[in-house]
Amino acid sequence: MSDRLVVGVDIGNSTTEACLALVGPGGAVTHLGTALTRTTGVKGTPASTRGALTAVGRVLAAAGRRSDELDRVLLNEATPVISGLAMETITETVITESTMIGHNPATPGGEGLGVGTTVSVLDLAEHPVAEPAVVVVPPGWDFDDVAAALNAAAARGVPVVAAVLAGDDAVLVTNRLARPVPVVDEVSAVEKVPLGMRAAVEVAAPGRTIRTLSNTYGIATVFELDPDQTRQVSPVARALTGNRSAVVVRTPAGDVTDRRIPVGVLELRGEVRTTKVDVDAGAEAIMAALARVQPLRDAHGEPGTHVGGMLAAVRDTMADTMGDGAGEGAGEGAGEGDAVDCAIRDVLAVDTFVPAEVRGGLAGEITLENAVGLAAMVRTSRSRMQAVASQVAAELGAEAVIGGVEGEMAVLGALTTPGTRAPVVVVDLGGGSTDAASLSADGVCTAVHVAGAGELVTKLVDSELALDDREVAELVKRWPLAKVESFFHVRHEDGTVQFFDQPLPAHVFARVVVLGPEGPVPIGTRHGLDAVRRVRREAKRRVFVVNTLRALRQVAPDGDLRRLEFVVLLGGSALDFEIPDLVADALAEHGVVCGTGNVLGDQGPRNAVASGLVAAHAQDAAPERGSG
Amino acid sequence: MSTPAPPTLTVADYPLSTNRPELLRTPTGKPVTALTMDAVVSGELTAEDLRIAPETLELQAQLADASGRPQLAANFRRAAEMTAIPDAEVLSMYNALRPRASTAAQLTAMADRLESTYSAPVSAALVREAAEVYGRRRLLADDEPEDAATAATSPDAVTPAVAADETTPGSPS
Amino acid sequence: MTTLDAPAERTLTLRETGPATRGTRPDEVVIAVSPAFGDPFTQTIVGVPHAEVLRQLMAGIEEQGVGVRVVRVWGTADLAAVSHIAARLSGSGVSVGLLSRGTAMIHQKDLPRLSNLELFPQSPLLDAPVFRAIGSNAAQYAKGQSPQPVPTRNDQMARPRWQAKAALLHLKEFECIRADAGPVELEVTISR
Amino acid sequence: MTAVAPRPTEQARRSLRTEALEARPVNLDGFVEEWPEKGLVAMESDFDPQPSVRVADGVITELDGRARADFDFMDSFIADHAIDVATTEASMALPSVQIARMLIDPGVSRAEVIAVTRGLTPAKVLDVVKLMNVVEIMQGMQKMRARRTPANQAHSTSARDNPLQVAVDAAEGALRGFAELETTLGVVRYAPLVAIALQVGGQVGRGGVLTQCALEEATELELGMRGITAYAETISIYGTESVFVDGDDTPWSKTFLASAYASRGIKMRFTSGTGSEVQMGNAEGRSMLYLEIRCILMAKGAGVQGLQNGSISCIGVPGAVPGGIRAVAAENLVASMMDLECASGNDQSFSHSAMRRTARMLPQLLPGTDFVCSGYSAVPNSDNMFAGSNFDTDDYDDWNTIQRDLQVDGGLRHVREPEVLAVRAKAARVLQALFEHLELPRITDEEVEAATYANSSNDYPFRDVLADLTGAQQVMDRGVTGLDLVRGLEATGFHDVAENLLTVLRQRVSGDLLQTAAVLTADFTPLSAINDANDYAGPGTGYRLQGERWEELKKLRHVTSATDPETEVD
Repeated sequence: MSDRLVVGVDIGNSTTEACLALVGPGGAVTHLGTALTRTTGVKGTPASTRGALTAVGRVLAAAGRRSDELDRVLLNEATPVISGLAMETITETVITESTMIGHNPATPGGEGLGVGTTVSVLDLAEHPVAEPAVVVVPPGWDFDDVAAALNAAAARGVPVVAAVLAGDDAVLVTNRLARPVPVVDEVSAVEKVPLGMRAAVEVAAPGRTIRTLSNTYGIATVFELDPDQTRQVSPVARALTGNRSAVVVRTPAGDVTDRRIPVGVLELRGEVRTTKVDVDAGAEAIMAALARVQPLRDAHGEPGTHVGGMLAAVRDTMADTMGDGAGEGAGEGAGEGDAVDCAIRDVLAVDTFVPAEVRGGLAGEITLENAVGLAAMVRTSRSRMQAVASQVAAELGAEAVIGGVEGEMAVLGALTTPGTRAPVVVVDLGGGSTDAASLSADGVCTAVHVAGAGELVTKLVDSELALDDREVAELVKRWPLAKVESFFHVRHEDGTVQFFDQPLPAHVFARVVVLGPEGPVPIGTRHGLDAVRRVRREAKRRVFVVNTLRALRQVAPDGDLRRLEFVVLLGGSALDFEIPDLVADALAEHGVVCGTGNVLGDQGPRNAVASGLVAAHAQDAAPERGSG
Repeated sequence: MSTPAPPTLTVADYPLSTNRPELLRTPTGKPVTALTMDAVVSGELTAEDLRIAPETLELQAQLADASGRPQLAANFRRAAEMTAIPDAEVLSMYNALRPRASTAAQLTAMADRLESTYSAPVSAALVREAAEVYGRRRLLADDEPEDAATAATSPDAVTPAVAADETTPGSPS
Repeated sequence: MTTLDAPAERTLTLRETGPATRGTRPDEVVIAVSPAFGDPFTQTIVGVPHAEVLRQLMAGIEEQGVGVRVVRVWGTADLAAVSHIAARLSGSGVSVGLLSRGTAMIHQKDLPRLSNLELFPQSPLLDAPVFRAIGSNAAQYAKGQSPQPVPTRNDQMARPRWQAKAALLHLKEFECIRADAGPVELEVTISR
Repeated sequence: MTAVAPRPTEQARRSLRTEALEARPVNLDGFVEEWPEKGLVAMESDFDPQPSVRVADGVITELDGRARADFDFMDSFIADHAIDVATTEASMALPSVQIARMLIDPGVSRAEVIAVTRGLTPAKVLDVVKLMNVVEIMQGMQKMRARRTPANQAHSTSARDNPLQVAVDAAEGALRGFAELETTLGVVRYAPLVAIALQVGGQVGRGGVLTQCALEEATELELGMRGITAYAETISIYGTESVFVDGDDTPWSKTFLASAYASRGIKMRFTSGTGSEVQMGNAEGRSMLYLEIRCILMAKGAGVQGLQNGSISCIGVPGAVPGGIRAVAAENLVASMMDLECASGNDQSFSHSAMRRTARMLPQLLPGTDFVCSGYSAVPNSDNMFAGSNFDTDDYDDWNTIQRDLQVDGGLRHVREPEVLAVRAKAARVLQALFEHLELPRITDEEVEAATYANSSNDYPFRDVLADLTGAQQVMDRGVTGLDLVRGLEATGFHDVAENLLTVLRQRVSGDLLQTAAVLTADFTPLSAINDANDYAGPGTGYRLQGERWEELKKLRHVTSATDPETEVD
């Protein structure tokens, strides 16, 4: 009996991998090569057959083999997984009666504090001499004319104490004043500034922040407020903290509020109980509620909300995917006659923030509003792998068998990593979901899938940095940052400097860039390198660290992480330059050995399931032949 | 390739694909009739089979001559020589012929290579002629632009040296 | 009242004060104008007065708290060359080059001459606010900041309207070149 | 010192008529006075050289008043490659007026004219066409056009580089009659997907349509070599040495490139046009047409089969000077006189005035050229990534009506909406299946539906640009070829489209499309200046719009039925 040529095929959520090997009569395995391609359609559905065939074709071609030499194709029991993402903004800042301007223009003019009555520059000539004036200038005024008008008024004896401008002219105007005063500019909705009201304008020196208007008692002093009134202005002071310039106008009912937006209820149905949680309660509350109902059977969101829409869409997509084959799958046995099982089996909520324009703001002020990001996952028990297997067999003319559960196969494959042994847990850090599988010392395998992975990280990076560009967000996620300090050198995010012989492209000059595979790509953000890095790492931590811990708790004996010994990280995101370190750091606290897998000693975190299928087949084969 | 020289063609033989298909072969030696859908699907055909053979370019050169187009015929004969040159080298040779991209010695070496490695005497003559003219017109790599302040020499010039208020002149259309 | 929409008619006076020298202040931007700027030409291709062009460029730089010097390049009317000469004279290495018809460019001394930081090739679409923004961005580059590039506009119908006039203005500007004269420092006075 | 004082503005009272005239679109166009010393003049300049030629020992030693030692590289190339040394002295001895008359005399055959023009110098050619008014130029074009049957070329692009839009508009364009389709990109990295879309969409609309993607030379050549595109034309040449060098090329580098294309079996033409040199500021004091004639002779000398000219992207320059559009018509004629295929412009936004836009193209439409437009926008001009054409999709019905009014063939036809919708839907479905087969980013059913009924790129759902760009890169990395497209089309059940594409690819092996002015007919017969030579010999001869084709062109969107005047002809 000669060696038999077998190929293991793992149809995953995003990639399909193949592992070609010769299995000897005694179960000895000789690996001939591996291949990788993109999964076609949803995994486990007939559409995914083509990707499987492509992967097999590639690995055969690379090894110089023909398909008619194949003895057997080993497929994993791939169950369709569909995931979705949604985000809800849950807070909103509202300014009423144009009480304040706190947008932080890049170049305010003058320095100090000016308190007076607001007056339009158009009416300045008639302004009473005794009354300190805060001059309000509408758009379209030339800086020379503004300065002339202010100087004329001052010459007439009007104490001009400050100005508020529509255009970007503060420095220009201040430079032309006989006696400079604080000037705040770029107030795009300057026409909304109430006239004839008492107002204070404060500008700090470059590199400093305002001291009076960011202090509740400072505002109280300026406007001679009583204690009740003082209590009311405290949100104004808080909103202005950290600014270099600000304007506060005293109006009868002026206020700044930070209110919560009701965005509906999330209903979590567990095995034994059902609970409802307000989405605007935040991620912590949602995850706590989820923990109470575990294991989750399904989840619903309120119709008309992003979360509700997303959950429904995920469910519908799965129903469509499985429904496609309703006719053709009638004779397949598994799941026949059942309603298609399309329940939401996990959700991950993450607190995030979204830069948003302040309602009632006069200068397009932006604040970071709180938001909740939600990832959800549907997994169906109904597999259509038999259809895939039949098609594969027909195309290749070799027997195709569905061999074993993904999780078990992943573990078997992971165990080909040098330095590992059972009991072991593998964590597959993917694009849509994070999966864990454990093999205990006595050979029992358990597997879990939790929602949220690489795609959620990209979404968090995109929205928190207000990039509005998934391509750039994806680059930020995948590659380290640098600051282009001159045409001939960059400073990497770790502080090291790299020099270049050829000048860098002009469009990256002075910018924070991602050092992608095709050279530096500028990030369209006003944030500095450190801020971008913090957002990126936090997004990865909140998704992958949280999810790894969540998944491990479900597979660990009694949920105790300390009883795990080896954790092997697999999947595309395990190739990331920092995610494995973030996860390993978090696990180190629990005394767990954690590292990125190296399947077959040379595949890195790839190809575990496909290699596992081959290994399982060889194990099965050996005793059979021995006894028979 | 020692097939007997085909008869000299006349304009009546055009188009060869319908009138003289028996004369047409792929660079891999397959007759043009072998380029069927079945052959494509079975994987028998490669991209190499869909290239033009130097012999075919010579046939087309004969047709160009017969229709009174000697320059077109000369182009086809240079092309026949160039079928043997790999894609990347064709492009690098083209780049070497750009103004001030090569020294006289480099152009001479390129002509020698065309002649000796690729048996391409007609193309080599074109390169030698270029070297001679470039030398006279100060367009070799060692030459400075005559007016350093105004001449643009870079291929990736972002601004045409001059009035580019609209699109770059001669931009594709 | 005077607004940006209807710029006041101002008089521009450019007085040569000697050969242009390399600046030492790291916080300056050098604006270089082409040979025909101000004389014989007085306005851009679409009639923005040169006084206003220069005033807005300088204002954009001043608003950022950055210094400005103005020079005239006599030896060429090629925008990239004009801009690059100015960049090498600039203490910060950043310059704005300006042709009489309005075409403008932000340049930096370490860049190859034919490259640039920002290019504004469509002179018919450049108005006072754009010149202000160009000055502002140049000053921000000089400070080592990363301004958002000034949005470039596009108009398919600019070709039939302006292509020939641009060519004509270009030819006229070339007539004003003094090949043997070096760049000179200018004292700028803009008055009403 | 310079002082600029404000100019006084006067506010004289204007008549209401002047106001009405001022409001006409034509007054948004720009017009300038001539300046011959600087080359800002169309074709009548005292600063152009006088014709002359001298031959010694089989070599041209003097050309247009310049001795061989003083030749610039254009002179050298033209003297050594373009002009027939054996006949030049005889040809040059003929009076220009005699040659001009030969051009319009139906008794003189095209071949007889070519026998003379092959020996002419640039200045002599200019001297000849200067004698011709625009009607005579059209008469000349009618006879000198290389291919007997006129044709047209389209631009199919997308403001969002949406491959689906490019595919369906290519399909509709091919159905409406365009023989060649050209695309280009906003984001260059999209090129592989868009080029595939153009090729596949074109073959759905009408088998045998030829496609190209305008890019920088290396990528354009690579797509051609892989069989994803079928021809190339964005190979620019210029009429003065200094501008040629500014463009980083020489006649020799371009000649080498021309042979490189032919060596891969790919059809190719050069591009040039009046106005480019003066626009670049280096006309060396020559008229626009004189410099363009040098380009045309250079192209002929290079042995390239054809030329795209008619000012092209510099049309605003000749369009602004007196007689400029006559010069543009003349440059097309000269290309044809030199026995080159002529793709005759009309491909860039030219005027705000609909009347001027139409008048500008009549000298090409009426006599017919090899491609009346070298880029009629088969997408709305807002989607035209070549910066807008002289005609776009909004003008389809006008164009068809003008063809019917004047009984001329401008290469297009009216197509009933059900047929248009059918090919659009099919092109969309084919591209959807092919993308899926090639593991490229998904095209949804919703997109297919939108594409079927869309007008502009705004009518399509947004695509995932990131995924598309990754897919585009994969096409290059995996080395996808035209053959892979054929396989994919066959595997996904679109056998007819697969056959069409394979037939186009097979043409490359025969080289038939390399001959002058070659196109492929709907039954895949190569039609070129060899087997469809222009045989015009006066009234009743040459290409005539008659028979089946004329019946086809009589159809319009709304024609009242004579049998039942209450209905319209279908």
